[in-house]
Amino acid sequence: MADVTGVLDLRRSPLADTAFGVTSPGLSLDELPFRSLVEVRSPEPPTAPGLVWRLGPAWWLVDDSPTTEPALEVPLADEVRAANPGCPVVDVSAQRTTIVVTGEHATRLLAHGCAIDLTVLPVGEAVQGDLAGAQVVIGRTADELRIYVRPAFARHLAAWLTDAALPYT
Amino acid sequence: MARRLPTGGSRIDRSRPVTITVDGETVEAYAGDTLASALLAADRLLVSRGIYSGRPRGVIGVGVEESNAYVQVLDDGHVDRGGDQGGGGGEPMVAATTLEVADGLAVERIAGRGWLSTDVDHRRYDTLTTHCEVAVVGGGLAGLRAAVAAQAPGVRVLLLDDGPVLGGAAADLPAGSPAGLELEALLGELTCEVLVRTTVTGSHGHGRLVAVERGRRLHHVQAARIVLATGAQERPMVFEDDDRPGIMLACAAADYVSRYGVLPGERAVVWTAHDAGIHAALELAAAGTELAAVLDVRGSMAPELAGALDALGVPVHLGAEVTGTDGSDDETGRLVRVHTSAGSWDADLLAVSGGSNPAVQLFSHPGGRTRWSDEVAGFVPDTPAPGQAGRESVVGAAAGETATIPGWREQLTPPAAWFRSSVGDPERVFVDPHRDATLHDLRRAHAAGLSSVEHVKRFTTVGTGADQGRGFGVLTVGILAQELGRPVGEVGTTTYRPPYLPLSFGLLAGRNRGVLSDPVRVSQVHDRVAHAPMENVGQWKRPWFFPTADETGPGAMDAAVAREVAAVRTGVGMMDASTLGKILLQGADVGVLLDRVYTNLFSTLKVGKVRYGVMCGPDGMVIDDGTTARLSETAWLMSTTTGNAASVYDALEEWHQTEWPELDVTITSVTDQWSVVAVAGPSSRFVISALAPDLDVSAEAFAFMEWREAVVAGIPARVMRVSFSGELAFEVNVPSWWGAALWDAVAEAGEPWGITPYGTETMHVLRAEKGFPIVGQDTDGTVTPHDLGMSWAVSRKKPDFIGKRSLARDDAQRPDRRHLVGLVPVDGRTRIVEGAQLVAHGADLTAFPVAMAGHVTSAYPVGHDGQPFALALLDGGRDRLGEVLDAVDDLVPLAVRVTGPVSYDPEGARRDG
Amino acid sequence: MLRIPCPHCGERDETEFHYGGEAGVDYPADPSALADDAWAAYLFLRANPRGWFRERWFHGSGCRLWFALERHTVTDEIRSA
Amino acid sequence: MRISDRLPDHPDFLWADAEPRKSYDVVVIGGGGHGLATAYYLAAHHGITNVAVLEKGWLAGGNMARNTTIIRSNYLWDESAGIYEHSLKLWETLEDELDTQVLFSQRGVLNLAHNLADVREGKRRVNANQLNGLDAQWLSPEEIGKLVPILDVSDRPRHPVVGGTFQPRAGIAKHDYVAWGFARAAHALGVDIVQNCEVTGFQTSGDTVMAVETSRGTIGCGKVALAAAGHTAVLAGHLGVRLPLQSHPLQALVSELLEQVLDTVVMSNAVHVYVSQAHKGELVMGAGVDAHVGYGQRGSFHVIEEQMAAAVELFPIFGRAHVLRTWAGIVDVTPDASPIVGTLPFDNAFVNCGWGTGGFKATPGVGSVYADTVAHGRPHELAAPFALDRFTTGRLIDEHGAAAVAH
Repeated sequence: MADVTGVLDLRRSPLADTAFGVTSPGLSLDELPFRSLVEVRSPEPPTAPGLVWRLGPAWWLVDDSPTTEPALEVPLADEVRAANPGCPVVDVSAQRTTIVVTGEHATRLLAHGCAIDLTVLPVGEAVQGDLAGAQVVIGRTADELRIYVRPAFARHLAAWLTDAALPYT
Repeated sequence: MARRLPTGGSRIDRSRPVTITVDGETVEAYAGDTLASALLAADRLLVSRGIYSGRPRGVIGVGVEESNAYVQVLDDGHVDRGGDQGGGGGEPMVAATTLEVADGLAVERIAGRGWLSTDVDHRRYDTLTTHCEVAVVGGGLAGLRAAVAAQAPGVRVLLLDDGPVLGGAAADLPAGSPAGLELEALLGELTCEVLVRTTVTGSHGHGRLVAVERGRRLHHVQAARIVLATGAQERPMVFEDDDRPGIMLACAAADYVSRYGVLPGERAVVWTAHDAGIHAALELAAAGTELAAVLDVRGSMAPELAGALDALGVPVHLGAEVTGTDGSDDETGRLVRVHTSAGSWDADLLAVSGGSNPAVQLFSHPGGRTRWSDEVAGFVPDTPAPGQAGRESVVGAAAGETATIPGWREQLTPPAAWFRSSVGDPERVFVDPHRDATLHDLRRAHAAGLSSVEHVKRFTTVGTGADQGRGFGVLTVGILAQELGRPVGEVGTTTYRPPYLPLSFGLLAGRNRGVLSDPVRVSQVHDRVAHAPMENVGQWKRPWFFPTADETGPGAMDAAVAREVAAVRTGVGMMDASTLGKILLQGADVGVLLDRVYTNLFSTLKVGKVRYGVMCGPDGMVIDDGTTARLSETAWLMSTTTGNAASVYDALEEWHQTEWPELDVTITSVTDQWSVVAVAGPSSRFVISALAPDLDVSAEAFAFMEWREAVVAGIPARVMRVSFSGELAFEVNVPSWWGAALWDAVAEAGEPWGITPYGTETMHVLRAEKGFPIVGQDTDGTVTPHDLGMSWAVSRKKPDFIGKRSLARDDAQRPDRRHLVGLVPVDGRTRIVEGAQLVAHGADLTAFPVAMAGHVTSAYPVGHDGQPFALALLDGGRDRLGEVLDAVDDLVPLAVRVTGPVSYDPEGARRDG
Repeated sequence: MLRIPCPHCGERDETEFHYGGEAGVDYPADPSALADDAWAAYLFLRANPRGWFRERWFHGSGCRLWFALERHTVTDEIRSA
Repeated sequence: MRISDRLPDHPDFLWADAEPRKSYDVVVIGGGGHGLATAYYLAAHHGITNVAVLEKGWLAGGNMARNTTIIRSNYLWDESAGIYEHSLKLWETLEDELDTQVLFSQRGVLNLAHNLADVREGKRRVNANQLNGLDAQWLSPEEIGKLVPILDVSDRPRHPVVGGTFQPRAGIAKHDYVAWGFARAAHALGVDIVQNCEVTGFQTSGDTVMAVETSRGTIGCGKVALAAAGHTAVLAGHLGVRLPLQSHPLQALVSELLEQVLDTVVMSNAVHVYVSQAHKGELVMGAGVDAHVGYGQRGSFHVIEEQMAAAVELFPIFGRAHVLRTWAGIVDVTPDASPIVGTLPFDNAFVNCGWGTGGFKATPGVGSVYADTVAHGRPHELAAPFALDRFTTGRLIDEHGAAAVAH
């Protein structure tokens, strides 16, 4: 393939051309574009790099750093396939984009549009549900909430979050 | 401030004067005042008029029990962060007793009916969900005790109170009193989350409470346990002319003194049915009101109370009753004289207290049952709703406890005195002043044969006003019981329904307004096509057509579509097909599942190939169609219509999980993973080969209904040779983040061939000429694959597929079912209208009913031959080709000839270019 | 507002779910062997009790799994099936 | 301060409760609008006055007291248009028929279209209605804007108004006046109205229903006619008959009294709003049907929230109106969203159910048709297409399009 990085540079993340982004002491919102994401069906937690979120019984989402080589499927998919023989794996890297929410108001912000009790969501665990009319995966890391949302809904969610964030910024 | 006392007023801040406007006139108040206290302080007693009678009305109560003082807010003077520009135009029917004043507050007095302003509502509303282990509703002593008791590590307790301060009735007592001391102690121990000015308006079962904070924020509270400490509301009494300004609830009158430093009357008669009224009388006297007389419906009075009144030299009349009142001659009609069974007195205040009603509404919402208690003389919680049992408890005055506050406000001793047995004119005894309903109306209802309180409510409209009977409701029940000669408990109350207090539509809409009211979905190509007029397809925005600079005005769409169609038929066009649903199926048994959900055979599909399929519901009616590509032995990629992507995805899961879990299949939605650009037209092959030099696009190497992996403009892609236009066509699928780049590349590579972007309308024309139906447009849930002429896609070999059995029913076999056919205007010119009904040619359109034989499902002004054409569902249509019918739109007939559904390239010669 | 206890995700608002009606209505082994009325019964006849009802729910916004529970159609009490 | 006009007084006498007698020629089960109308037409038009109407609670306290009183006949299929138009014609003369006011107000009903699919469906219905002799029109957004000035017909709303169907003769009535009017007239003709009388079972002998067992004793019956809406499935169960019915909560709400702003009934299928401003000035709005089976006469709050969001989008002026009271009825819905009217597999038992969200508007029409069916022991011609066997033959009358518009 001719110009690898050139091809990677051709990608547009769903929120790339929007004014999305909130930065304030108590709350910040940002898109984390181009993450390598794969869904794995496996009774046990799959062997995989990066974050591994449980989406449901025998259903996992792996979140790893962006790919560096353009391909129909991110390399992470084959990597996870090899490490978890017999487990169906699907590349969903472009099926969801990632919004990172940090700050003391992060959990409360989402409570304006999500009826799930996120205050008790432990670090390392995720929930699937609805946020502001969009189906999302919400995972909690040590210092942030990660929202995985479909690109088609990303701009709606970004606009909604920006509006809801007003009182906290 | 004529009636403002020099000192006192626990809720007002005399250092912060506030100016408000009432009917255009300025009124001075203090921060912390309610509109009602400000009006009383300004000696403005006339706050409304009877909705029908026009009789002058004044403030009756001090809180949500108010039934007269409803005003139209012109501007609530509220401005806060986050863009809330305040109320602006009128908010109808706001209770003056719960409306806190603010600079700029402007109100208008009304007569029981508000109005809607056309001003834009600039207020910001939002919703917040709070989860907790214990929700305590009501911040009086009982609620505070419950909250403090529940506080523990890991236990989230949420205390909600509708007032500006905690403490409830105790907050109105001297700090040194026993209750005052306990309140101080409890507030000291309180550590849980507290929401004031937040009224719980509904208890919706399963631990869900809905509350409103200052009219702006809707709280959803999800609680493992609910403690209802909602207190009680003072009950009025009724008599002739009981509705004059100056006639108030006794405890409310006293509260105006303690909370707002307002003296509601110079000279008062107090009529009570329980000790609270006497305590109130003493408070009023202490504040400077001259007590002309105290009447108690009971035959005896507690010595210490009698002593206290005697010490003040107040005449006390036991077993006495008010018989009527006189009002002033001026427009206020304010109280000037009180007539009683013990004599008459001049007075500007008649303070009555008929007992109190435990606030059981929230207990009742989810289905809790109440019972009448003679001891309390009110309806008290009895059986909680089965769903709430164990989850919910009621404490304090709301539970009918008669001594929540030690030694304070014991309830009346039975029997409750509802009203004088021999009143004067029943048409002047108002049992619901808000609705102008009288004792006369109650008696008419009874005489009409009605005995159910629900019937009487509807007959008289009692309790249907803005106060929903919070003030007079239970009183009405008592009076009705007396009329019917039945026990109060047997008559019972009407059903309490949410909301406890009115909720504005805007509040309930919350943030879901304008563009946020329903998510807008856009493809990852959207920015490249956003200049086109958009068609709303469900939540999606799809380009409808692409007008050029000179395609404007009414004819713009026709011109653009004609140009786009011509481009695809003779050259090449491109469209964003990303919104089509895409579902990845993996596993050894995918073929088996597809054989069951599609009407045709799929398990035989070879890797590298694509097949079109039709899906039916169990009833045999078409629910979706699309192509499925076999990516590998164990992976298949299904496409669905844009609108049905979610329902097909769900249906596949349902069949797999609930009927055939033994199948080795996993199902994943990948709709958003892929951006798809369709390149269609005889020249499409040149465009694709320019974009993908390594891909052999010859008809031999890359046949129709096959797919290939390729690098397109440097982008890794999956290219499919499928066609929804009948022309040679390629659909290029790339990971969606390359969607915009792919669009640019195709546009650039296609330039030499004049590649033309086209939208949904052109796509519809192209497919319609080929007789390809659109599910949901050419079908309506009553159409089988056979009706569509797709018997070729219905397997006879397969033992079963979903819908097969239904297709075997007599009705599905009728030869006269509605078939998909084509139509052309006989005159070759006139455009056919979608939705037109088909009738016999020349049918008399004035002799109704006119027999209808079908309807037009799709119609377009021009096809490849420059003539209008249409698709239609027609009774027995396949046997009527060539027949002339009238297509009737708005009773105007158009002669049309029935054709086959395929009007272009019936032999399918063009798909290979 | 119903709170539906998803066996895999815990209690969630009903808005995350799709309702599936009566539970335990199996797709007939051999539909072609059924008379019209028996087939119609499968298609259209569902229990509609005033009381306890074993019904299906699909956690569409969550784990995407179907499950059954028992709900009282008058009081909305829920007990897992 | 503007003073309002009162609604007309109810008659001085309505009806007197009856003690159930040993037996009746016809026992009508269900004292709602349909049951009362059926009893009235049996007595007034068929000379059958030895009739009891059994109501388990208070008269007309079910869906009759819980609906949004919208009356229209603009249904898609001939069969539906037939029975609903028959009903609309009866509404137009009902005040004379019953000699009482029912406040039938023919203010017109507007069904909004929000996308191209709605437009196709709407025009198809208008054309079908016109050819069936109904008054129906297709209106452009401009015409709609003139008809309902407070409706936002600009392209601002998330789902803009792109057109609509209009039936001028449609409108609303006052449900209490209607129910009590039928009750009063039926009572005057000798019909026994028995409240607080719950049917607990039946006594049958072969193919004949001999008696009805109730909370107030056993009552013999020459014929028995079910008219219990959402509770019909339970009653039919006592007769060993399974019906293709599911009972769902259907919520509605009312605002405070407001000065007149809306003199047309406006409905929107796509966004699940239908609203009218009732005679006293309150906004009466209906929501969508809750998805789950429910008999609790309580719906889910989120349905109300979604409905309000949609309403404020279409009618920005509604933003500051208040929801005063919400409630729910129990609607019995069939697979094709059309009613079931006709005979049960007994010599003398009849069924009328499955009206879903459309029951109120059909009250006089189904009353007369059902009474005729019961009186003659065979389906009235307008009822014939709505026989139970259509679910076996597959010859359904699919009104989901119309029913989705609801009410």
